[in-house]
Amino acid sequence: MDVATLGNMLNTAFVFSTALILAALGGIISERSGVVNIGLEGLMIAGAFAAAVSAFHAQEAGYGAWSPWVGLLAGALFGVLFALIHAVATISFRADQVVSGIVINFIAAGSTLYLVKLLFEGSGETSLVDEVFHKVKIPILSDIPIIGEGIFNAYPTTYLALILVGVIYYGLYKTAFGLRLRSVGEHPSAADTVGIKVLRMRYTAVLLSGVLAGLGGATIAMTTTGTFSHNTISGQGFIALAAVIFGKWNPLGALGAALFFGFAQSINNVLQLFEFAANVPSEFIYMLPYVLTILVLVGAVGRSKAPGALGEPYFQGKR
Amino acid sequence: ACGAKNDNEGAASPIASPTATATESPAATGDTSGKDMKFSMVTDVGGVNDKSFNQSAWEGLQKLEKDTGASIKYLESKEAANYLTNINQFVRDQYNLTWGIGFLMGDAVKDAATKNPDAKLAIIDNVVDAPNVASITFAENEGSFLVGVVAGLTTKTNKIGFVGGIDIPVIKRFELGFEAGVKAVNPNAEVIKNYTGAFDKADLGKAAAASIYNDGADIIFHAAGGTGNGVFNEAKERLKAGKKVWVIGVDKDQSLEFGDDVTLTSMLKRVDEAVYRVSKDMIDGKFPAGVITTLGLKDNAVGLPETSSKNVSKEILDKVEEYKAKIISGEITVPTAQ
Amino acid sequence: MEQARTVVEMRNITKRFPGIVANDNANFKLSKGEIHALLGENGAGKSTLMNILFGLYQPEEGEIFVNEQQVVIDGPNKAIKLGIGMVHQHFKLVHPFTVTENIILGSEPKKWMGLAVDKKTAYETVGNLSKQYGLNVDPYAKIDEISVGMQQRVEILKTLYRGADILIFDEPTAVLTPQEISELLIIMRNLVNQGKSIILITHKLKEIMAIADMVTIIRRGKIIDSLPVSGTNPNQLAEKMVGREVSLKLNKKDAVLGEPVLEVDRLVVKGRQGLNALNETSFVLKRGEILGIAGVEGNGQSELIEALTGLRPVSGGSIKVNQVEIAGETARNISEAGISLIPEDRHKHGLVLDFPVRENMVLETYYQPQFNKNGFMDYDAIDKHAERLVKEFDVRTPTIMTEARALSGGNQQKAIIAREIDKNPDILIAAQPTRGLDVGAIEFIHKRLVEQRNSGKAVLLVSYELEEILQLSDRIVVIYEGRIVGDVKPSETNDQELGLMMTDYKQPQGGLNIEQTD
Amino acid sequence: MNKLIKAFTKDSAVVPFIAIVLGLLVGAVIMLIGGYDPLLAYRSLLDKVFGNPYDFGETLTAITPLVFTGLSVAFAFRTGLFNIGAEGQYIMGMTGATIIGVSLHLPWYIHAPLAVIVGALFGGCWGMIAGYLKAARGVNEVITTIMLNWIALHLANYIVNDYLLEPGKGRSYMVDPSADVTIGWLSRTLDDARIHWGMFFALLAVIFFYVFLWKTKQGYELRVVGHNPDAAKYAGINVNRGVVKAMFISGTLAGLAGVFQVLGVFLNQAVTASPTGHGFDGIAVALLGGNTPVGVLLGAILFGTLSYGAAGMSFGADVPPEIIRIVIGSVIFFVAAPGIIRWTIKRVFGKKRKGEVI
Ligand SMILES: Nc1ncnc2c1ncn2[C@@H]1O[C@H](COP(=O)(O)OP(=O)(O)OP(=O)(O)O)[C@@H](O)[C@H]1O
Ligand SMILES: Nc1ncnc2c1ncn2[C@@H]1O[C@H](COP(=O)(O)OP(=O)(O)OP(=O)(O)O)[C@@H](O)[C@H]1O
Ligand SMILES: [Mg+2]
Ligand SMILES: [Mg+2]
Repeated sequence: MDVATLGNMLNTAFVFSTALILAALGGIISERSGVVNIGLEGLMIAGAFAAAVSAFHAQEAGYGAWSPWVGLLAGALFGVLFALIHAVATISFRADQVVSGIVINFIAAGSTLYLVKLLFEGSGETSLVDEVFHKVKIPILSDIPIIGEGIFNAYPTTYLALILVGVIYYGLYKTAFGLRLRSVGEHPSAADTVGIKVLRMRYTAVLLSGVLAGLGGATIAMTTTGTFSHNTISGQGFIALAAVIFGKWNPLGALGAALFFGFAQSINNVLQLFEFAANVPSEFIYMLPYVLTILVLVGAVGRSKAPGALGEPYFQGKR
Repeated sequence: ACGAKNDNEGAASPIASPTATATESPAATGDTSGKDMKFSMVTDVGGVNDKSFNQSAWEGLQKLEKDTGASIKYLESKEAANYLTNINQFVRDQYNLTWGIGFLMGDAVKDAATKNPDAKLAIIDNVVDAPNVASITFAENEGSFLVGVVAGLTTKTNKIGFVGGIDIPVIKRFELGFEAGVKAVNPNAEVIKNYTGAFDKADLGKAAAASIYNDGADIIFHAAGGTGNGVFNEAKERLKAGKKVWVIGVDKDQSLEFGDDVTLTSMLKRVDEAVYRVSKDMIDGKFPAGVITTLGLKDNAVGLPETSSKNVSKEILDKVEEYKAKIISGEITVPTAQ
Repeated sequence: MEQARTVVEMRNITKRFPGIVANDNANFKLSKGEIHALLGENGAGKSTLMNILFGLYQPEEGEIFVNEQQVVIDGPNKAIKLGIGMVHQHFKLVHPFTVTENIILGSEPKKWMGLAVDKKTAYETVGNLSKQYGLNVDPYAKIDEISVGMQQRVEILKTLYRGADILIFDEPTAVLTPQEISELLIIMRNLVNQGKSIILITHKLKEIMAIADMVTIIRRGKIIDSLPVSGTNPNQLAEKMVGREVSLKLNKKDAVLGEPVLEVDRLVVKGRQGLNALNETSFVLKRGEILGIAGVEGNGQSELIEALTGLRPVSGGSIKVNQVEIAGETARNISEAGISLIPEDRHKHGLVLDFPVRENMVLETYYQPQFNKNGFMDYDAIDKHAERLVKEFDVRTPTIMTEARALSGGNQQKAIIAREIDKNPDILIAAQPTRGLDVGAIEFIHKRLVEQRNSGKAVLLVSYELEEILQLSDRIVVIYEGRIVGDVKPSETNDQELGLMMTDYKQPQGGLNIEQTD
Repeated sequence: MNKLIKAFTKDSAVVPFIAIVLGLLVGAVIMLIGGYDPLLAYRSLLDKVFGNPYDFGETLTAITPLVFTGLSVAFAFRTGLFNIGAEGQYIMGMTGATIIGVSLHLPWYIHAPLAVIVGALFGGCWGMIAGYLKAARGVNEVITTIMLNWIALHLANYIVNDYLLEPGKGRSYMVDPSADVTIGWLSRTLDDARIHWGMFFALLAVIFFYVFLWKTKQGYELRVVGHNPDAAKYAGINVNRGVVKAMFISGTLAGLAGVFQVLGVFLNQAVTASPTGHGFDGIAVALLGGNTPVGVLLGAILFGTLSYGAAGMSFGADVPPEIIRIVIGSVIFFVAAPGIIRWTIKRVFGKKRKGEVI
């Protein structure tokens, strides 16, 4: 395998990973505050939908290259909207978090498609947006072999995702906000007794997860598909959830997990370029990313420890 | 995307597909010989706006509505179990003709036809052996041969890509015809193939295209439905980055949707025409019940759109015509799958 | 002594929970510089009253005055502002965090315009505070890595860091070793001398007598009495608290020893870090005997219990029950061989809290023929069994279908003890059987343990409470760093001496028989 | 997970009823916003389901796999596991049944049961992989089951493509009639709806679920493992074996869903690009049913009826069938958060009902 191929593989890996990274970051923030977020898939759907629709209108309104940014913003906002449902249900009304997450997935899938049909005259897909993101080369850095092509010739969203990994890592581990957020997820009544507003903290976290997962969905619409339809998001939210656990609820870990997954995906494209691949049934090549993920989990990671109070609703006086 | 686009640009299509109208609005124009007749179709899980054969078929019915005043309706299948129940819904509702759109409908159409001998059904892309069913298939290999000729003569790198959806006979016909066309005019060219395993995953199509272009190819022919959108997106992106690459579209004239700057040409598959024609035959009392119709170059049911002349040189198009004549005359036999 | 200023006054406090009045028109007064004990049975409403003072609960009725000002304490934040700090019954510590992170949580020192926690200052402040009050806590340690006693000091530091003048301790000694207890009492004295006032909830009358100035007694939510400690005695307090006479002294006849039933010989067991937690430990337990194992927590007691019950692999040595080797057997086989266990952590190991009482009563015997036919559970038999145990052991539960979760701590413990004793084991291992229970419940459980021994069975009592060990045991072995370092009769020793042995100050050569060196 | 279970089991039967009504109301409001006629839509829905024997029969057929996958997910929940892998186990169940159904020819009284058993075992073993990885290697079952879903999809395609394919059909050969489990006479009564023995097995599975978990020794063990693995260890129960066993049973239930789709509905297995969704719907059904066996049955009936009827809605009232997902989602939502219902009632009827304990 030559250097160029490796660089290209890395590049493809990043394309696949970006949305996973963003959504996984959302999952981490929410779960670090103690709220299970199995609704990532739904939040991504909401984000992709809003991005596709609003970028299309922005483009029609003449926003030009700003259109995908409008889409991104709308994706984040729509993610928040659905996250708010999750927050109200699980935090204020103490509904089971898993149930609520599944509900988010249902409602997001149903309502976005319904809206698409309303907005696009019965069509099951939004109109194609021409003004989507394009890869941006970073001068000098992009000349480094392998890594240059792999990392420094990427979509703006990829850079955004990488920056957010750093920001959230810093936020979680270096700031007072992060300390408080984590304490709320580990031991809410401990946080409560030192005057931290547990519920407000959790609301913040869940809404932030809506922003991030919404961005994740928007990324897919604004880089790969340019449209939104019933299968724009098909399982990425669950893979992101896996990345949260795989990455042990740590932003850097999730970055690694998401990249690993993206890399495994890109391997299967590269494999098809080789002669010997003709003899391997294609189904086995499609399976590869998933098999690899399990093998790595079995081999290297083992038990990962969830935040102490994950899944437990909190109310004052809870024992 | 297409649903809305049809309204704006559909009329410009060389297939002359009519302006899309709401599902059931009564037709205002055209002759009214089909006025009391009801036509229907059942889509597969791709849905009616799949930018592929489901949509094309629906456009055929819409034209029928416009021209004849027939009433039309469709049902989308959410899962395979719905194929039969959806078809039966129409059959029980006494529709004059019900279309099963797509290869996957075969068993359901057969079942409904056997149990309802009085009903009339038709199927696209599959063959159902029943006296009350019209089966329509296409010689995709013939049309693909022609776009293969275009690709073989256009490539500068002598590397050409093919992105397939799922590895099934229909798609195999595209692949084999295409490869034969390329080799016929350019024996040195290499065809890099990638089956993505899905018809509805633009992200997989994009990644597949990326790796093929990266490998040096300058043209990709896709036969992958929605997955192919990813191929176009990748090509556009390379174009913006200053690298000229081509895509050859499929089923419809995809230059209308994705633009001339990346679409070299398309391999038309006139599902709309087939649906329109067979339905019209029904109105005229000439329904080809129990007949298997294979539509190929000679029927103008596959081939290149007129817009091809924008990007394909006159000489090459002449070559295409040459090969077309040879295929129709039987001088060349294009390889096919099953 | 001149009349001290009143720093806290709670007037006519009433707090209801569904189906119960936890505090019923309660009045309570704390003066500056005093240690004021709050005494009452399990479920009497002590924690509730203090949680109200700390702002965790809002009372339905009543008024609170702090420093003679009427206040509304609507949350811990407010309480902290008023200078109130609380060390909770169940520690409120975030385990993956360090000591310092726990202490600064909620009022972190910041740098870079608030963008980052100033860790350096934080660790320094905590270190200094720890020194100032003689608490000796490592600011960098993770909570997971430090002992329960240390964790408690972290809780104390948390209140001091926030500048609390009024400290509430909810059952602080229930989980401490004797050494830790006496250290804590010193710390509390220290705090009072520095001008703090303390409310102390405890079930241990001895501690009240030793350190408190005032004692308030609460029963079923009502305040029964509030009086100076100097004018009372343990028996009177116990009686006021329970509402009947309680014998604080256990009546037990002399032991009638029989055959050895458990022989542990040079047992080696690996601990959590892979080091030897038990190092050639040997002892013998005979029928008709209660053998107490005394020791500071973490000297191999948990590993010993786990090895004896088949929950932890044995790396060397032998364990014989009735002359039959059981080392390395499965938990099920060992249970069949005649060992029963009252586990230390009743919620984690002893019960399935979501199951009804009846299903908890057969947790270890469900598979036996009397409860199980052809693979099907015989719920008629199980119900009868559970009804009988509930009655015999006075487990207070509405019905046997009630979830174990809904029972009070004491009744949960009684349910476990009923189940284990009813298995009629040759050897009953009781780990911390009375932790956190009130004197009435303790009295009951002690009686059952003695009955067991009187009927010719053996009891292995593992407890960090010396008083309990001294009272119950017929013989005591002292465990230190995984070895038996002492073997004494309760009548021939006292808690000071035991305490010293437990920390190995007085280890004679070979580690045996303390009397020879005396 | 305990809370999950409790959230449903204790609340009175009124809550689900109100939840359904509210869910339908939400759907109606959304239809109104979209300019559709909700009354017509719901009438068309009911008409589709109950309008004629054929559609009624087909509704039963649509409900059947949901009962199985719902039970599968609920069973795992009850034993402390979150099985997102019912989808993959369903696919493997199909595959096992197809292999036996297509490649053998035996007397029906051997062939059909054998195909059912092998399919069930395929599903069970697929579930067991996740159980084993959790027990032996501590790998979180949520991740493994997600991954195993995709692996199952491609593996099944491989098996069908390379070993069972009927040339040119994109699917396996038809199942040998001796393995067919359709019920001809009942089918004929219901106008040729695809009625099969699977629905009776689904009812048996409901009973099995109840009896096994609450009446047998092994069920007791699994529940202890599910609720408190530490206590299970103390009680001498082999926790790891319990996890594996629980995932096996859960997988078997999901596998049976696939088995009967093959042997009773499709009579072949198609090559597919994406999951069917029955496994994921199983999660919703389990949650709707509060993880109780009867609840799951009722949940599946509700879910199946609404989903099948959705086609009628789009046929009769031109309402996009996606609306039904919103309705189902809302119903689950209201079931899961009865607090919202109480809160709403309090807000709306607050003045009239003063003093009532909410
Ligand atoms: N959050 C709560 N919800 C319902 N009931 C409660 C709650 N907290 C306390 N109670 C009830 O209030 C009563 C008083 O409980 P409290 O915890 O104050 O007792 P306590 O005196 O501290 O007991 P212990 O000695 O066991 O700690 C008990 O009957 C208990 O059941
Ligand atoms: N979630 C709950 N809801 C209602 N009441 C509860 C709940 N948890 C505990 N209680 C009640 O609170 C009381 C005290 O509980 P707690 O756990 O403090 O017991 P305890 O007697 O103090 O035991 P321990 O000393 O082990 O803590 C019990 O009577 C119990 O019934
Ligand atoms: Mg208490
Ligand atoms: Mg207590």
